[in-house]
Amino acid sequence: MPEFQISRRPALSDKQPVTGPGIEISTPPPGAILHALAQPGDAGARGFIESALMSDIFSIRPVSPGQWFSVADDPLSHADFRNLCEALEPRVDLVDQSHGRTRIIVQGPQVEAMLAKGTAIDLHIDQFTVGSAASTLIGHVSAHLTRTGEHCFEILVLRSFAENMWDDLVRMSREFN
Amino acid sequence: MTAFRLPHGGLIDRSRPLSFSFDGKSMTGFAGDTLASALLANGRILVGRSFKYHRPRGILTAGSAEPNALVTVNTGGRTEPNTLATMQELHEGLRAASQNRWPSLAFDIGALNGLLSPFLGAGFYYKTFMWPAAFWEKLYEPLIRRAAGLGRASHDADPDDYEKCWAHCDLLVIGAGATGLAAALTAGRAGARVIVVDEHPVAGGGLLSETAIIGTQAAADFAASCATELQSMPNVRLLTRTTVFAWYDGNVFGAVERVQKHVGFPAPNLPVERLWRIAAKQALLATGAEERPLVFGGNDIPGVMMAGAMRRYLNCHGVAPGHRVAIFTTNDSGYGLARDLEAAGIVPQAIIDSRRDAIPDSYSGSARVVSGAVVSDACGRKSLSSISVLQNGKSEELKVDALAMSGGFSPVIHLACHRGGKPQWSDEHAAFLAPSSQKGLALAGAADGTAGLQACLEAGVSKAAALLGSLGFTAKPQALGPVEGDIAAGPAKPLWTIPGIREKAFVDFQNDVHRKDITLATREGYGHVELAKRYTTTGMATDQGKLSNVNAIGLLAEERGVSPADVGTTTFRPFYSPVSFGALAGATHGKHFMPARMSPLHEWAKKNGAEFVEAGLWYRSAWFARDGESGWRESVDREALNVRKNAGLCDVSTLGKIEITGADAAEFINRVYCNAFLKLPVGKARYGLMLREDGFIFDDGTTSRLEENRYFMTTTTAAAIATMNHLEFCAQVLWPGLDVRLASVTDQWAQMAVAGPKSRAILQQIIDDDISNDAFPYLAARDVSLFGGQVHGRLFRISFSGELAFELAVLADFGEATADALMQAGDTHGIQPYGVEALSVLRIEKGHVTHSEINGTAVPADLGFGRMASSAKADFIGKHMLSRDGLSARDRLQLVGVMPLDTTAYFRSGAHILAKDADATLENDQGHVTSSCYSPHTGSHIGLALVKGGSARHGEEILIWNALHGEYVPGRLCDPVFVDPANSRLSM
Amino acid sequence: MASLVPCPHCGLRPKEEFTIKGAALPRPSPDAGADAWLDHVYLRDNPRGALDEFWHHTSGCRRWLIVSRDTFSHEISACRDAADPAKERS
Amino acid sequence: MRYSALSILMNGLRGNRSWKPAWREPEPKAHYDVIIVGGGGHGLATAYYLAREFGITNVAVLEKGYLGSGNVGRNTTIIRSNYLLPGNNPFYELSLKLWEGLEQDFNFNAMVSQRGVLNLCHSDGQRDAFIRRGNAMRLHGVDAEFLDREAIRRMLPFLGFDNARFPIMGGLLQRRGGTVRHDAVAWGFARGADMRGVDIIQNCEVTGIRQEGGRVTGVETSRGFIACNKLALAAAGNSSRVAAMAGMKLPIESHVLQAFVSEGLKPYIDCVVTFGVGHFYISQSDKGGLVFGGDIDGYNSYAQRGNLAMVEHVIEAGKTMIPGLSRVRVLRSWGGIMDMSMDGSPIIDRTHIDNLYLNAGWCYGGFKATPASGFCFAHLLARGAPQETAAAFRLDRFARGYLIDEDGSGAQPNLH
Ligand SMILES: Cc1cc2nc3c(=O)[nH]c(=O)nc-3n(C[C@H](O)[C@H](O)[C@H](O)COP(=O)(O)OP(=O)(O)OC[C@H]3O[C@@H](n4cnc5c(N)ncnc54)[C@H](O)[C@@H]3O)c2cc1C
Ligand SMILES: NC(=O)c1ccc[n+]([C@@H]2O[C@H](COP(=O)([O-])OP(=O)(O)OC[C@H]3O[C@@H](n4cnc5c(N)ncnc54)[C@H](O)[C@@H]3O)[C@@H](O)[C@H]2O)c1
Ligand SMILES: Cc1cc2nc3c(=O)[nH]c(=O)nc-3n(C[C@H](O)[C@H](O)[C@H](O)COP(=O)(O)O)c2cc1C
Ligand SMILES: [Zn+2]
Repeated sequence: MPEFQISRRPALSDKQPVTGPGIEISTPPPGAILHALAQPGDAGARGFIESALMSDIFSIRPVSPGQWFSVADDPLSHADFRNLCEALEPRVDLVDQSHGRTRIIVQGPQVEAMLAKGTAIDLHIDQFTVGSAASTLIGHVSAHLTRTGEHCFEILVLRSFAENMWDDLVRMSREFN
Repeated sequence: MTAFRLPHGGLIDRSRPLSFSFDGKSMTGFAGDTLASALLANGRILVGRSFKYHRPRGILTAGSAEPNALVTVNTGGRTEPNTLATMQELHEGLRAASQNRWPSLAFDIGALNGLLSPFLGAGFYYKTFMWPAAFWEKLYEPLIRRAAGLGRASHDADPDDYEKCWAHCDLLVIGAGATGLAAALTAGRAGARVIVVDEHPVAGGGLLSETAIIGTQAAADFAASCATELQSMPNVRLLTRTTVFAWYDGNVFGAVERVQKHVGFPAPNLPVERLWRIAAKQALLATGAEERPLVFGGNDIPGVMMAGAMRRYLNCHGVAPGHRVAIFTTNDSGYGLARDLEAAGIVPQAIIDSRRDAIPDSYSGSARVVSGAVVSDACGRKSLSSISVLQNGKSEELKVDALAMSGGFSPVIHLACHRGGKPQWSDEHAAFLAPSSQKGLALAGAADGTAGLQACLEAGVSKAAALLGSLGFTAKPQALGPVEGDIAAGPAKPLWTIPGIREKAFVDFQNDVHRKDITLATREGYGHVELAKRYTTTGMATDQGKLSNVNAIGLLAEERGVSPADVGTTTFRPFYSPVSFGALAGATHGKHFMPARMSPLHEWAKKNGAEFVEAGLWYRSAWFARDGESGWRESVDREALNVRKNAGLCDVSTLGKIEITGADAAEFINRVYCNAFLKLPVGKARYGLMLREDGFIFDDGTTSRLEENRYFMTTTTAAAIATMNHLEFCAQVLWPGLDVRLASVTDQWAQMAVAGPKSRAILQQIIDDDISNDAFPYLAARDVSLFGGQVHGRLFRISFSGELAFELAVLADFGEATADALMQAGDTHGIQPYGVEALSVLRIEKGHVTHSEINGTAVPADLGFGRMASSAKADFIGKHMLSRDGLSARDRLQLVGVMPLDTTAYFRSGAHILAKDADATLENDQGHVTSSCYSPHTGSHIGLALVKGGSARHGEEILIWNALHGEYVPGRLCDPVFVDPANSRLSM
Repeated sequence: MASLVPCPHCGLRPKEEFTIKGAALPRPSPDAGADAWLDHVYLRDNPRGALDEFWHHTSGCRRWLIVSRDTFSHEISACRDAADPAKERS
Repeated sequence: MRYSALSILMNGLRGNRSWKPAWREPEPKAHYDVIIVGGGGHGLATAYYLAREFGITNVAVLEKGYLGSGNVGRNTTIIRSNYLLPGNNPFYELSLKLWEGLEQDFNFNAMVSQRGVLNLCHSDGQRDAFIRRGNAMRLHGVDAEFLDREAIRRMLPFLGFDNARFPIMGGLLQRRGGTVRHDAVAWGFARGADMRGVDIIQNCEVTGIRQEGGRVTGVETSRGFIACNKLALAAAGNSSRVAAMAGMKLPIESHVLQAFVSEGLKPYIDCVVTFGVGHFYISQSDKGGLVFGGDIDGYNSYAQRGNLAMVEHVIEAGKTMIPGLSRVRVLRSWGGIMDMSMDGSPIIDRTHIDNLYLNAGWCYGGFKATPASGFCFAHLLARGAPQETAAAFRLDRFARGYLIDEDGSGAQPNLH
């Protein structure tokens, strides 16, 4: 068998982080994003998922009734993924989205004002508290938004839209940097 | 008239002179001026020409209702026609030009129209220009079009940026006058989230022209300290230079902020305008009241001005309107102006008051008051020289160079009427008031018919407190004031018709609608307020009748002998004042009109020389040009030939991919496809056809069973999004009892078609599993491991090209490395990348359909899938409408192949099919070519076509008819499969 | 309505996030007969006033909702997950 | 009184005092041969042609609001006959032919302006569809041209050719297409019908349809009961509501479509242009305003007002198609209620009730159809049989499976 160079090319791998006094935009190294699907009415599913996935590794974000994203900073091997699937099936099915979604971190004192240029969600800290997550439109692109800190948000965007989203975010931040 | 700058006073900054030009003439003003106040200060009275009669016009107002002082500012892509001089802030280097005049503002040929005015009355154009018929488009219409319109817009692209954003608040206060400031302070102090908006650069509204004292402060200082306090509160946002232009459902308000319209050189990191979408729990309209003009002869001559505007220029800009000033009023507002003029040393020549004995106690000035009198005519050409005052039947001539008028006040209720509510006429207020009790919105102050500063401040406080109460806040209303020295203008009897008029008396200034037009409209049967509007065009100009509508209604009421209540208003519509395309488009235009989707193999394609083509939101590789190739056709021919000879690699990542799990997944899939799926074994793929409920084909694709309860569905690129929505509909709405879970995984996988006789040999070099024909037969579908376990993938033995072929999906980030590896592994086998053009050639050669054929009007049988629509299944989406007569009629369009008789002949998609020797008529139309290409394997152009009863007509000679391009190609209908009809190449 | 839609799962969201399908009609049973199917697929009450409509929260939770809305005032009186009543029926 | 340059001159010299009302304001009679519900373009045209072509003059047009208060007075005024399907194409061509002689015919200048309608295309698929459509037109003798990118650039150099998300690939041009002054159409037909004896009755809302023995005997209205021999419905966006009074359920949903006008400008664009991605079409009115529109808002509505999201979408498309529009200001937006049918095509037909006739389902394309719709509906009312070019517009085509679906969207009206 010939020698092949096998390397990952995540979306946005050629983007330089944006830094500035008002806003910082960056993309973390690829980790794991698992889409957990239960029956919509399964009230205990979230607890079940939390107990099966290590909570210090995965953080669980609601997507829709019966659906969550479990996000981890480190990649997951296919074998490990299969093991998790087996632990959860049939009550919860896992679908790997680690390559299908791209993580973007936006933070800084002006981050709320900046995101208000994209989403109609009221991001006031009293309304959208730390840990809140929602799927929404940012500009014309769907994305999943999580508040990870007072001035810090994580955006999960479909990989194919990542570059478009990045460019939009950079434009939205220009005023503040 | 000779307006001039007063030696002191006003809110302008005399230490910051600004130079600007008007019609090429340089002038200076000060920071704090508007273009209008600066023009006045320079004695520039004539600023524009009217629409129809080209009458000389001056500055009438000091705000957004201005109908006359429209100018063009800037040049090139920044050209802005129809800019209101009254709203444009002065800045260094501002260049403004007058409009609708030729050759110059002072000498305008168009003014000749005035002489013809007896023949140019309302609607005259509907009655003539009809003969000879051909002259309309050749002569009359071009003349009319050239004469019509105001400013000239640029065709150049705008170099500046725009943006949009959302905002949320408990209380939105619209208008930062006395009322709005009081309301905002009350709400802000109570801790509510407040947004206060005002269209002017400085908060204060009427306070800025006011000389009363509030508490211990002059009115303008009071406004400034309110604004300072508001700005200091973190829960309050004060937006000046921002106009709320509409009220939409869900209590969403549209507003536009002119971020950088007041600067000569916009900063590049800021937009010039910003669109706000404000979601407000409650909104308070504190939008004030618009002063009404009076309809006397010559009321449009430069020098005639609204009384409130005159007061604004005087007190706010330190500009006196003239030396000999008269005031014509129906209410007390004229007296406030008189007092302030006197304080500036200009004693009015007269105050002409339509009321008898109505001098307010608060007025102690020395002007002569002519009671129970009217101004019947104003005289002058390019500026005012005198007025005729009519009192007790006697007319008196007064020499004046400026005349202020006030016909009462119309509350600014526009926004409150944007959602269908109808304004109510109030005799008591002599005005239309907003419709009552609308959810989410209240009015206060002058907008609600309240007169007097003290009352407005109180109304602002109490309305805000009440609204906050409804939101669960406890507001402690704090009194603001007391107010001293206010001459409150309460309601007074309106004066619609003025006796003794000789000259034209204008109702709608900008559209040149005068009193007689209203009479004519009524006479001709257009007396309904909406018909009168449309027939005369009153209220249809850029100011949307802010000044004129109520006068027109009053006149119609008198004309028809009814009350204004019976006449009613026309409909208030967005936009409160006009909004630019730029602001409403934000950053979404041009290249950014729609988002762009990139395949994980985009960079791979790029480095292999791809030309890209837009496919929905995606960019797909169309072909891969090589050095020396003469054009795209040569590249495409090479790619297609190479697939059938060796192997090709095509990026198909854009296909929709859906993972379907759950205990009832099989049952679900069986119901959404028209063909059978229950018995699909694990490890197998199957072609599936989805219908709409009306029986027509919706989409096609393949679905593979990877595990007992895990399926992988692919859809076409075009219908991917619609299909996912549709499946979710089926799962959630139609059959919520089924345990089925859907996840879109389109972006998770980089997917490659590897097609051609060498494809297996190439793939086997990177795939760890055995993919020999026995181990991995046609339609096999399985998880695979690549590169010795380094990469996870899914392999499908399916073929769109008709060759031995596979589709390989790998985790997206590994897509490029995998494609590189395949090119490397395939090098000795002659692998080449191919694009969607070659893909299309290959599929047309095989008679495979796409959305060119699945065009929303085809049922399965039309495309040769008649037997797929399973009659064995009791139910599937689309089953129940399929049996209608028309869907099985014999002359339905059916899929066939089409070839030219002369193999060198060219034809294209969209050409129609006619029977040989038939006349070219619609009745003889037999169908059309849906897809076509040059087929390098048959050495001819070939096509797919939808032809009446086509499946029974193979072999028939026809004409491929394309009159649009003058291409008439004799051809023959044939089987739609041009290459390997036995499908022997699939299972090598 | 229809500037902001109260998604039961996501809260108030703008219309842009939704896809609209039309009147929320129950699907007839497979054996309902031609008239019932014609009625279902093609005929509409199309009232001026209260109407239940299917809306999909496409750029949100991706649930199909039944939005109860007045077609003249555009006021939304209720918004619920479409699976709930569908489950009750089945 | 006949309108002409001379009449304007004579009246002008006499102080414009002797102009007569353009139509009478009659009290409703107790009985009419034909009652037409709806004083929009189609209702008024039907009355006009009933009188003019078929000599039936004992006719009333009942209008709930003021004349032309419906869609005829709020559309983007585009006329064209660039239709694809054989059920539509000859009908719309008949309509265009009628427009071409209309003003002299009814002695009212409706400003029929054949300035050309250009539809842009931006993809291979769209181009092929236009070629198909253009050829269908040519088969019926209708003028159609396909312009390539460079020809369009010569014609309208200011379109967004450069830096475009979806490049302009070409366009289908119908030179005979154009615009007509919306209000004038209503007024011209009304005056023409009135002159021939038709009663045009405004502020008269039909609230019920009285039937006896399977026949309509007349209508209840806000001004009392009015009897008739034949009842003709031409209520556009309100078709479902009126039909429901006769127990009918239609294959129609009512949707709101917005339209817009900019501030008045000197000549900016000479023809009608439609964008092929997103939704945008534009022309300039003779008054100087740029008149433009887009897609329906997407939900059922009887309110004549729209949504900000659609406003933004339309204007984003507009600025993309013509970048120079950026600093042009939009003056006003409004909405109209469209009777969106299930296949996007109209209905002109008899109904299950013998003397009840239906004209509906015009979606957002019925303005251009006004003369032919009136003509064909009058033909059906007078002769009892469909006019040949309108024969496909049958109500039972949905049940029989003979749909006239130009764009293949299927039974979802908000996609047409
Ligand atoms: C914004 C917009 C843009 C459009 N653009 C175009 C275009 O560019 N080109 C084109 O060809 N078409 C266009 N259309 C479509 C076109 O305007 C309509 O299809 C056409 O006008 C409908 O026919 P009508 O004129 O008879 O309707 P309408 O003018 O709506 O007439 C129907 C009348 O019936 C009355 N009515 C309803 N119910 C009753 C009742 N119970 N009793 C009495 N009277 C009643 C209504 O008040 C109304 O006046 C557009 C429509 C809109 C709204
Ligand atoms: N009879 C009357 O109604 C009457 C007559 C004359 C004067 N006044 C006096 O006017 C003052 C009234 O104070 P007020 O606060 O009610 O009104 P105001 O006129 O002082 O303030 C209203 C403000 O709202 C702004 N505005 C209006 N529409 C807007 C929009 N759509 N978007 C953004 N801004 C908008 C205006 O530009 C203005 O600045 C009092 O002093 C009162 O005595 C009242
Ligand atoms: C072709 C056309 C051109 C129009 N031009 C103008 C215009 O120049 N000024 C204006 O105020 N309104 C204009 N309108 C809009 C009308 O004022 C009005 O909004 C529309 O007819 C709908 O009626 P409504 O708003 O009364 O409901 C125009 C409408 C149409 C259909
Ligand atoms: Zn939701």
